[in-house]
Amino acid sequence: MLGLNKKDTGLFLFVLALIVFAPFILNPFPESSDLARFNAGYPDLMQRFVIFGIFAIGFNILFGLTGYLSFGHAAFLGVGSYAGVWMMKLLTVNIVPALIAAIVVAGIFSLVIGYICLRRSGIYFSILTLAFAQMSFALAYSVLTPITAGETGLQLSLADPRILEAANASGTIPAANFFGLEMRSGFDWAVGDWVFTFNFGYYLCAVFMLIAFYISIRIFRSPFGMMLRAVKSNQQRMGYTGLNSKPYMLAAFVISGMYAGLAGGLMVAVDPLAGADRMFWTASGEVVLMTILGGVGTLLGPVLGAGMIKYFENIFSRLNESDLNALFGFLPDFIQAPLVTVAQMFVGDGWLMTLGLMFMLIVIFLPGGLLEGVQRLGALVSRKKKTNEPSQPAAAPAE
Amino acid sequence: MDAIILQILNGLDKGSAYALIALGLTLIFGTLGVVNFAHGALFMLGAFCAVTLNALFTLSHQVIDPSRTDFLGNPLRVEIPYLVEWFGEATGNAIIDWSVPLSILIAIPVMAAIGLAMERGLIKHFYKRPHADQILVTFGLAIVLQQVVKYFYGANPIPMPAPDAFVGTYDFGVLLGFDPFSIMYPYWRLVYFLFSLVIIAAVFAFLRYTTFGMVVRAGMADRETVGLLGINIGRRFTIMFAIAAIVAGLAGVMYTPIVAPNYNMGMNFLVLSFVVVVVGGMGSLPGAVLAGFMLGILESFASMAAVIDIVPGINQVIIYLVAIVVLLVRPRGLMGRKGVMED
Amino acid sequence: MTLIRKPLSRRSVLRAGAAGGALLATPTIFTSRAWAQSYTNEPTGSTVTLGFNVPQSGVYADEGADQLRAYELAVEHINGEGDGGMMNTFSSKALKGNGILGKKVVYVTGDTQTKTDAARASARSMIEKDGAIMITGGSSSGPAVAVQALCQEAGVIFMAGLTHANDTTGKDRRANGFRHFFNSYMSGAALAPVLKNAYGADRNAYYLTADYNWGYTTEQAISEATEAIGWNTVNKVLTPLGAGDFSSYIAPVLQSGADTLVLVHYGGDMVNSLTNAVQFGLREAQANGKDFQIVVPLFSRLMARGAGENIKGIFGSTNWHWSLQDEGSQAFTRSFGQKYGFPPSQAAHTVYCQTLLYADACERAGTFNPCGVVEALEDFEFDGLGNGKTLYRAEDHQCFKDVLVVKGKENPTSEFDLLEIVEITPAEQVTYPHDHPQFAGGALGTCNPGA
Amino acid sequence: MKILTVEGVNKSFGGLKALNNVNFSVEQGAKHAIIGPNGAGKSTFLNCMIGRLAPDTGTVMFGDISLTGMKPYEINQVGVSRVFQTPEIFGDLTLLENVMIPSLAKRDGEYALHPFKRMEHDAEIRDKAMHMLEDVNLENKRDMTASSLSRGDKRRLELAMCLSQDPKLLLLDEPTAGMSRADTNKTIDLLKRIGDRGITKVVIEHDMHVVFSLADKVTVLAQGTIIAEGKPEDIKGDPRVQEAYLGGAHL
Repeated sequence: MLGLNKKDTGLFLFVLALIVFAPFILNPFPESSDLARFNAGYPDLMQRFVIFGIFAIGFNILFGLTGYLSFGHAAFLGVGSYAGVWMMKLLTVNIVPALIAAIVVAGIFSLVIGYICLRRSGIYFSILTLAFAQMSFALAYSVLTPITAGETGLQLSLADPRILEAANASGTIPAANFFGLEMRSGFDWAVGDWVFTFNFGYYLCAVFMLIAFYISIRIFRSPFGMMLRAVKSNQQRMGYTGLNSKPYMLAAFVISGMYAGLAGGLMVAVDPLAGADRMFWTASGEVVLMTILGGVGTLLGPVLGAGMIKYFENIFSRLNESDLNALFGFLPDFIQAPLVTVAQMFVGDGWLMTLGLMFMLIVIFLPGGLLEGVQRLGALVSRKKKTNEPSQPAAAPAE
Repeated sequence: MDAIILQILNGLDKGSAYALIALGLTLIFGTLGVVNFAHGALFMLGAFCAVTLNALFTLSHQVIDPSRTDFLGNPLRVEIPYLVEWFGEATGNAIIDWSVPLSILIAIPVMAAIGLAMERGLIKHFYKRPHADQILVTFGLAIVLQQVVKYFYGANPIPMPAPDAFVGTYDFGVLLGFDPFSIMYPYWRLVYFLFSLVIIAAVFAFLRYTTFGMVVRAGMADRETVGLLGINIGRRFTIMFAIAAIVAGLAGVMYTPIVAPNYNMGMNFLVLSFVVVVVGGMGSLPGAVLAGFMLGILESFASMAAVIDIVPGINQVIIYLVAIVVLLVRPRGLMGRKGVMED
Repeated sequence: MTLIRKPLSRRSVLRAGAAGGALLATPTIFTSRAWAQSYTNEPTGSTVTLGFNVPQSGVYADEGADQLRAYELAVEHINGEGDGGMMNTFSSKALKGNGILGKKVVYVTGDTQTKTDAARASARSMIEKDGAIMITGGSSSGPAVAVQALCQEAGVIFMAGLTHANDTTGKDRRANGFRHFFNSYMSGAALAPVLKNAYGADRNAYYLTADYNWGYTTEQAISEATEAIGWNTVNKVLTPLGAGDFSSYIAPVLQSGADTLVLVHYGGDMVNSLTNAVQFGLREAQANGKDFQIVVPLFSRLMARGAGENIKGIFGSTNWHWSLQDEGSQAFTRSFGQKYGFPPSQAAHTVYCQTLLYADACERAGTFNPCGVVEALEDFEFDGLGNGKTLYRAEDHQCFKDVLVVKGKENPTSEFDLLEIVEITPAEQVTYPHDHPQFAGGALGTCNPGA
Repeated sequence: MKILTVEGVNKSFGGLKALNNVNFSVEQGAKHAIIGPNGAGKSTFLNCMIGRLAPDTGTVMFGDISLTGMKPYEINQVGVSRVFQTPEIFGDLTLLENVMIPSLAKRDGEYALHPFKRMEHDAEIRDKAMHMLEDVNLENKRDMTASSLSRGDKRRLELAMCLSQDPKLLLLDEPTAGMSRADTNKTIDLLKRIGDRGITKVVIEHDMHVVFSLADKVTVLAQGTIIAEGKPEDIKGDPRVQEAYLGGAHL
């Protein structure tokens, strides 16, 4: 299907199903139960899942295939966001120009930065990208305040020109939309004690993620993708084989920069504000972690990694003491009290602790990331089914 | 002129901290080949050794002072440190006053223990893993260490005064023939600079003049060969890790009176010190020290009002700008060797 | 299936459904705006959910924690538990101690991380997931402005926490947002006369300014106010956020011919720059034949603690301090102190007030509808919340009240007793026209009830 | 006709003179071996030829193209392939991919950015790669990752990679180093077979057995200087060579 082989088609359909049914999958707990606080099926977080999924997929095209670890990719996301908000301020709150601008501007930006940074490899490349991103952040936060609104973040205002739109007499800023369909529109579907939210903004982002995912599969399976893997495997040999790795690298860098730009554009499409914080080095680090956590160089891994980190960031950080008391309420007091005290280290403001521990555990025990965990589980299950089959170390094809 | 001298002084001071952290990072990288993102956290832990010792020294019991009241109108409880009670006002307060320098004594064993535990318990298993994994696991560790410290000490900076003897400033202006008050420099910062020189010298001397150091240097140059000689290089590397932890910790201890420590201070230094290490050249100890001081001084110059007026925002980006220029002109940093960390 | 425009909400819908028993009757029900709500997150059950969005990680985490304490206290008081705190001294008596409009107040918390993105994400999830009807809190202007805009779009009320930049009720003001805290302009207006009295009219000031929005507006406000009393501005230098060591900015001050240093820093930066300034001997120095002086426009007790000894004798302004002797302040301090064992900070005070003010406005309006609340709060005059007679001005949703000028205390009796009140600047003196140039360029727009 | 002409090449590392005024040429279609004791400068010489090192002075001409200052990929694109002493292969990729990459480089030039082209549709490249793998008897392992091969197989793979480009000149750096006698013989057979395709070969070798089985001309390098050149049989008997290198023992 669509020029994919059978296995990839399966993978693609799997992701498609995940995305379509996300409102159900993410809201497994009934609303009135205490576990409902672990539900993640609300528009903001669902949008974040797919947007950061796009970001991580794009990053993986660079890092996963070529092994070049960019520590400044958040800069492209940030630049995309700024470009998007400016389009919404100047032209129209229809998100189409914003998205186009986000991708184009991020592409140009990554072309320039990539051209310079790719003169070096290894950690020197990483530090160069980091340096550029940190400079972008520092300048956006301070000196460039007239363009970026600095600390506050660039947002829409009533006084914006929006030249492609009819004059706005009402006292409200028009909402971001896609040819009239507002990003925040949607409906709830209640089934018994469950409520499932279907949000237009989410599905729009999801369509983009599907396209992004599809492109990424095609890149992985193309001669171009093979060359990128060759760069990672043995860049010297590439040269002696008559291949100039620089254009390949630069193309990969720009493609992943454009992915980041698209993610940034979508972020402002669903929530029209671009803050400098999203260019900070920790944001760049986050996408590295997402990719590694999910499984570097795999197709699905980065999406899973992005989902996992965003889930922890948004759900665990919002649990507080009373939530814990409610969760552990079924336990006798003498157990509940110390348990809540300990658990408090890991939720609310301690969510970073959970994240840190999770990184360590996954890196220590699952070097291939979450996807390796899934595969191991799968292997375990299938081995139980057919014990007579000889087990052999599988060559790890890029998944 | 006086302004320039002043900024050189400032830069040396800032550079001291960069150099010490970068030195430890390079030791770990050079000997073990591990990219340690938890190194900033070690610096922070060192600083909290000082905080902890100070807290221990000021352990107090409460005495009710009926003549005064607290904010709720109850009689005021006054805290009297046990040290004051045991040793008398003068001695007790003197011990508390000197808690930062005294912390060096506890920081050395504590940091060594932390370093050993880290290397044996965690890092050891990552020698053969890709650098990305090393970065991730040490980054995770750094977050955990930070959160633990935050859990016990809160998020706000905790003031740690220098001993009274070092409070105040030295007027270099008068010494050098400028106007009074033109080049004022705090005593403690001079102490910090000298202290870092001593530490740097000690590390270099140790590597240069001891057998241990020679083996380690050989190991840094070519790990496999030394391994073939039948020397247990692994154990020596463990000790190197502990030494790097001690260097970072001591840098942290002595830094507390300069900038009040908080749980996040390590992260602030981490990125900068990586830039320092790379600018110096991965794996080069003199490079790390040189780059540390160089970037410190450049940063200081860039923060002069006259410079900011010409290039707005230069103070925000100077370090990164220098890093970019150095790396483009000298591909392996100032003193880096070929082939280190390039794939 | 047609898409029905529905803003962000869910739980409240469910509660409504459950109450009506409709959900149980049929297996599937499509909810829609027409059926469920007349405004975003209309509470239809027996409870009403407020969203407390405070920094729990990052440099302002301690302020965030103090805000959460105050919120808990406020919720207790509104629900009729505890000693009632400032509800007893509040001039409006609409609140009856049975929650708001008879609904018990429950709350959800989130972490702003002092980042605009994180703050917005957290606020969005409170609105979308938890059905919060009002968002409040925060300890920095960037997130405050960002969340305020979000609440405007989503159609809920935003009661700002600690945000001092002019922009919050200036160029970035929004109809659904309200600020109780004072602002940069007020700091300048309150400080200038006190500084003139203490240090004279002939001073040369050197500014070190945090290089972001709050820094810019505060620097402008202070310099304009002090120049009006005759001071001269020698230089203004921008410093990067989180610089840590400010020595390279502090050291040249003495060479500049300035005799006064204004540190436009807050939080950890304030602690560090002030500590550096003292280390570099600025307090002992002489310049232009005068004693060198340092001024910190925005003081916070939590931060003063970080600066330790260095804060002694330094002037600054603050929104509120627990040592105020009026009934309201005392009631609040007592009630907070008894619950937590230490006095509240200004951050805690302002969010406590905001919560009460919101609850009271709902009672008076008789609805949770944001437009009703906006109407009830606009030009609302009240007293008894610790800052004397206060007005919530309709034009920009800024509170006008007394501003405190404080000084680092020379002989503190405890670790909380760090500031002494030098002057209570009356509200009239810090009031400005809503179109004052420092606040120009904004428009409230109209209130948005969402849905 | 000379396919490769090296004139006056000098190369020093620090104070150490690795190559001293080397003049050297290879005839079209020749099988030319370069021998010499350890540290004679053989590898340096080869590296200067393929652009891995830049000679201090002197020129390297390939036909009428000067290779001096060219980047490795440019040198390869004009028709020079190289087999390394330690096999340089794409360890993470499958054998098939390893052989397809050089074919693509040959056909599409130094780069071809087709992010959406589907590999399995490129029958031409695929068939050729399969053919090459068959040539070196690795066709059964085509889906294995290259790093899992034995050393001998890796070397054969590398050879297949080079051959798939139909190079005009093939440089081999000790193609049998570290191999068992059986593997060595297999490799010699293989190399003999390619000889039939008219590819010019330059072999650097240590093992005289290999040299005498493969080469029709031998150049002896010692201490950075060429000390003898001629047919294998003549070299065998040359006393200078015996003194400098062979010491008579191996013969």
